[in-house]
Amino acid sequence: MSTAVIVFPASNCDRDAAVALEKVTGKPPRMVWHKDTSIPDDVRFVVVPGGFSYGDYLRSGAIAANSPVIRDLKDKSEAGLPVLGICNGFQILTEAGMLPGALMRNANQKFVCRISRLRLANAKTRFTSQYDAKHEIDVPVAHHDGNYFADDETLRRIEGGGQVVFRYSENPNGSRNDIAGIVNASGNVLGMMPHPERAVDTVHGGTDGITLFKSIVGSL
Amino acid sequence: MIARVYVGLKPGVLDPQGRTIAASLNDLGFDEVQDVTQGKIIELKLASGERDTVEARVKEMCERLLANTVIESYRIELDEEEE
Amino acid sequence: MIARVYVGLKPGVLDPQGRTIAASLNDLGFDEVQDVTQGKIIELKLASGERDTVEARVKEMCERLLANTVIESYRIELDEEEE
Amino acid sequence: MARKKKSEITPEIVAEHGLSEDEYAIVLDRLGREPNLTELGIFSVMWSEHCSYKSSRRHLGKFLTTSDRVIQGPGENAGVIDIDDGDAIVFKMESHNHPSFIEPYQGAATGVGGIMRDVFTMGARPIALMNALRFGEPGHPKTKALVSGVVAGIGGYGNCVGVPTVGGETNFHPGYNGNILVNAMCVGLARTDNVFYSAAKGVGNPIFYVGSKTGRDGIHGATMASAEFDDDSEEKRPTVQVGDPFTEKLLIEACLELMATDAIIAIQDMGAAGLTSSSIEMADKGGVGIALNLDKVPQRETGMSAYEMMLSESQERMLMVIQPGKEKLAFQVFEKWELDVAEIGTTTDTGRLVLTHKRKTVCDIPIAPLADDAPNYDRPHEPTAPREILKPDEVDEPADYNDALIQVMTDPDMASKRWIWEQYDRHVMADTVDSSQSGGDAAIVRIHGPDGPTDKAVAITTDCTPRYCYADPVQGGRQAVAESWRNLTCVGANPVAITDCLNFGNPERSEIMGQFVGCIEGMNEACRAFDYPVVSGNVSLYNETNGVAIPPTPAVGGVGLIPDLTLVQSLGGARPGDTLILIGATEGWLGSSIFLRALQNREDGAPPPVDLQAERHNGDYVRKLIRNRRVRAVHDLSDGGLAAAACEMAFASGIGMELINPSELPAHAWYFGEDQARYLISTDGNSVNPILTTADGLGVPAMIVGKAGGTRLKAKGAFDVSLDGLRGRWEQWMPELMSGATETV
Ligand SMILES: Nc1ncnc2c1ncn2[C@@H]1O[C@H](COP(=O)(O)OP(=O)(O)O)[C@@H](O)[C@H]1O
Ligand SMILES: [Mg+2]
Repeated sequence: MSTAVIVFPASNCDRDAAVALEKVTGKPPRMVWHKDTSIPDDVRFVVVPGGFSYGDYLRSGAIAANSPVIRDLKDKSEAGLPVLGICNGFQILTEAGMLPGALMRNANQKFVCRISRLRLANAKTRFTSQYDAKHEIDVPVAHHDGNYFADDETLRRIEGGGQVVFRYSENPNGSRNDIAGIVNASGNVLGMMPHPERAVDTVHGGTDGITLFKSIVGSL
Repeated sequence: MIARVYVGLKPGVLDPQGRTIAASLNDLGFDEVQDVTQGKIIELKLASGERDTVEARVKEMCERLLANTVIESYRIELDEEEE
Repeated sequence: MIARVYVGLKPGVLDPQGRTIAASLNDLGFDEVQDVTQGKIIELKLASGERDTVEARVKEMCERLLANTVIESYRIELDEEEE
Repeated sequence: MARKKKSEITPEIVAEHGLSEDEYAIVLDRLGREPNLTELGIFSVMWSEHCSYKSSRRHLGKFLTTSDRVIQGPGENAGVIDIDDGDAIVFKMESHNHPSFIEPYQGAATGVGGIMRDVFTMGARPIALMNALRFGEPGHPKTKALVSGVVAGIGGYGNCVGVPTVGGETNFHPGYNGNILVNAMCVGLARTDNVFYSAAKGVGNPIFYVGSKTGRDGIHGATMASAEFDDDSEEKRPTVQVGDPFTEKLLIEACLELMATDAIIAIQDMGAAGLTSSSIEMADKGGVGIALNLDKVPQRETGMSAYEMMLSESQERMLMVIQPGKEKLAFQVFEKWELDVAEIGTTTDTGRLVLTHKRKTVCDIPIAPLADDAPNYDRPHEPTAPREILKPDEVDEPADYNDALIQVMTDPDMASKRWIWEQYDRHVMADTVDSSQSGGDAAIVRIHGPDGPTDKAVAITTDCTPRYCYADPVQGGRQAVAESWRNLTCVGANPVAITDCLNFGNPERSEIMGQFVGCIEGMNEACRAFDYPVVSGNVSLYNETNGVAIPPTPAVGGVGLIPDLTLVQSLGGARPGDTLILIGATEGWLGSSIFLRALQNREDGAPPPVDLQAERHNGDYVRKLIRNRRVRAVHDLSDGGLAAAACEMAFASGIGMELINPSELPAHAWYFGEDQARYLISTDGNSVNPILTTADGLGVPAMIVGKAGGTRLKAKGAFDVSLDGLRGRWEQWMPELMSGATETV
């Protein structure tokens, strides 16, 4: 069994994601180049990492969402392959239509990097099953376009379906309903703005992110 | 041939950028400013072709890349004259 | 009164954004795309006033805030009709 | 080459190129003929202050530049130090002052891009960025826009490339109203056996151009950085360079990928004066000639002349000499990363720079005079007159000490800079151990080797106190180096080496040159006292507007090594019941202090003297205490003295502090005096006696000055304020400034 991290031009959290995956699985993930047309068959879990794919030109994640590898990822995720999109990865997944809604410029127009406290809105997903539902977790955010938007109807649908997974205790970017992370309707694709891979080691000042990787890897 | 694509937020989508600009202009003493919205213009220089085909192609570009139709709407203008 | 301000990079200024969009459109098979530039359109809703005065005020807004005149140029269009 | 009419190069043209009559006479002499315009342009940028260091060269030569850890000192793109196990740290600081004043976002962004290229050119992956910023007074009409543009630009570039911006410093002073300072530092990680240099070697080797295409960006940028501003210069803006962090990221990955092979003989980034200075520096260092075919240069615009191509400062470009036979490999790697790449020339044995354009030779000049015979001036320098020493009793005590504390902690230089550093990605790369967010003295970044994270880390800080440098350049120079050394000490690091960015006014004025020479003298004394060499740096002169110079600002970027991550120290570990111990002697030095400025609007008085022996002694002792795990929190005393250090420790630890004044000094001198070589440490009861006794034996002054606990900041005979209340004021100052809600403090 393998895991994989997708690498776009100007991905910059690809190594961080790989380190976190190796920590949890004991095996370095496959690094899949954006021009590859398919994800290797033995891959059981894929991380679309943070960064500024294509410089975030046009819209964050828009150009990456059109790459060959994302087309393949979309097909495989529809067949059940678990996918985690972090930060720019979340933006890419919404742009690719793999998750509902869109990520707009932060309400105050500024990049924000801080430790954000998150509430678990759904601790029963494959990505959160090992968290204590009552606990809040500390995970860093670092983004310019993390302001989650979905129209009223979509919002009602994802709230009603338990698709909201993380909420900010203190909203850093203007996201509707304080949404920090969501899953798709089948629960195998998670997108989140905070960076769990930056909270997996005591030197990071906290390890609340590791449980997410443990949960999903444990479910494979 | 030049195609100009105007991309703006759909009505109902909050435009924090526009709001910030409006507030800044008011701060600077431009009290007459009541509301601001900001959009993008993407100007494409294209190999010439039949107007209808070109328009259809540009529409496809918008749907696939240039606009995020979850939050944005777009409008296309064609200009046969090379600038 | 509506004022539309078109802001774009001055000729000769590097436009990495436009270049990247063009390359991406080509990658998607839109080979007819030769060049792309991206600009902004800022639409201002203003208290009505004399056309000339309004224009002068909008010009001032551009110089002070809306355009970065070191690298950008702008063009103003006035539209008396409220939309 | 076609002989040009004698009239082509008029005295006006020579003057426009910033060359003096004497300098032009040397050009004529070395060429034995008149230059054409392209050649003149090349001489002019090479002999500009920015590229030739003509006013500063002889003084920089005095610096200590070696130690057993120095692999490469000044003279290359960046300095290199050995941090054991085959790892090397590569670092440098650079200014982008003038461009940032004209276009704050792009100016600052391209400054960050430029300094990163200096570092990865040497074969290092950039792992951390720092920024040292100086703005005009907060209420000046331009300040807010400059602050927001510069900060957004720094973040916009560094965040996108994915290198964490982990720390910095920010001052506000009317002396920078017309001339802000934007100094950026980059730290990179390489392997000692795979460091790359710029000397072009061999004859007939291919020269590759890689990166973005060349446009008409920033032509004359190098001469702009070497000329004073006047009110008109905002009108005569040359084309501003625009940064493309996306391309930079690709360039880093591509260069590092090719560097892992043996394809590169020499490499040099195209910084100021682009193709000109990169090709000439490579040729000069390698003792070879260079022939370039400019038709092959990737161009963004049509109709570019040879002059424009040679002087363009388009960003994100590199020049390299490739091992013959490896051309294909080089093309493959750069094309994989979708970068523009072209073979544009070869090395030659002529010792000349020969350029062809449209089948004509457009330049044929000897390289040696361009580099070696560049002017090297011994400009007259007048030492700064010493100031009177202000005794504590010559300074009025404040009527209300609570108010005094608030004034000091909300002074523009003291207030929290969260508004700035929250716009910087401080965690990307997942190796940041400590950064601005702790308010700590130095940032800490773990070394992440080829086999994963290690237990080693580097500590990084930037420091300079311009008001001391202005009052007394020698003491100010010492203090800048000493503070950086202290800050590294405070986090448990062994200070290793520094880089610097020397920002001064017009060197043709003897009092400015006196500041320059004085600061260097002081810095160098400190470097020698601490065995703390200078391995790289940058000089930025002519920082003045309408004849008013900035305060002398020799920014120091210090790097230290933390051999074991478990011994990392911070200022945030104080616990209720801890004893506070002050290390170092206190005379109550209020001259040139924050207290004097914040409360009495005065900037007079001699600054605190820096006793280098005491610094070394006290610092070595503090580091030993950290290594022996004797302390819970450590912070050095600098701006604002003991009171400020205690507040900052309290904010970081989340508990109150209660200070006492065991001295004979009046409260204002004891609590706010800025005597140097001092540290505040917080420790548990059991360690107090051993710490004091050992200090006594070593002759290190140490005394109990209070205890930690509670929710208030109290000082006997002075203030008593709530921790949260003061923290709120301290945190709010900058957001309020930037929202325009309040005026200056
Ligand atoms: N421009 C900046 N960028 C990032 N961090 C900054 C900046 N300015 C100040 N800081 C941070 O604020 C804290 C206090 O800075 P400073 O007062 O200069 O520290 P010190 O006096 O200990 O050298 C430090 O942690 C520093 O890194
Ligand atoms: Mg300090």
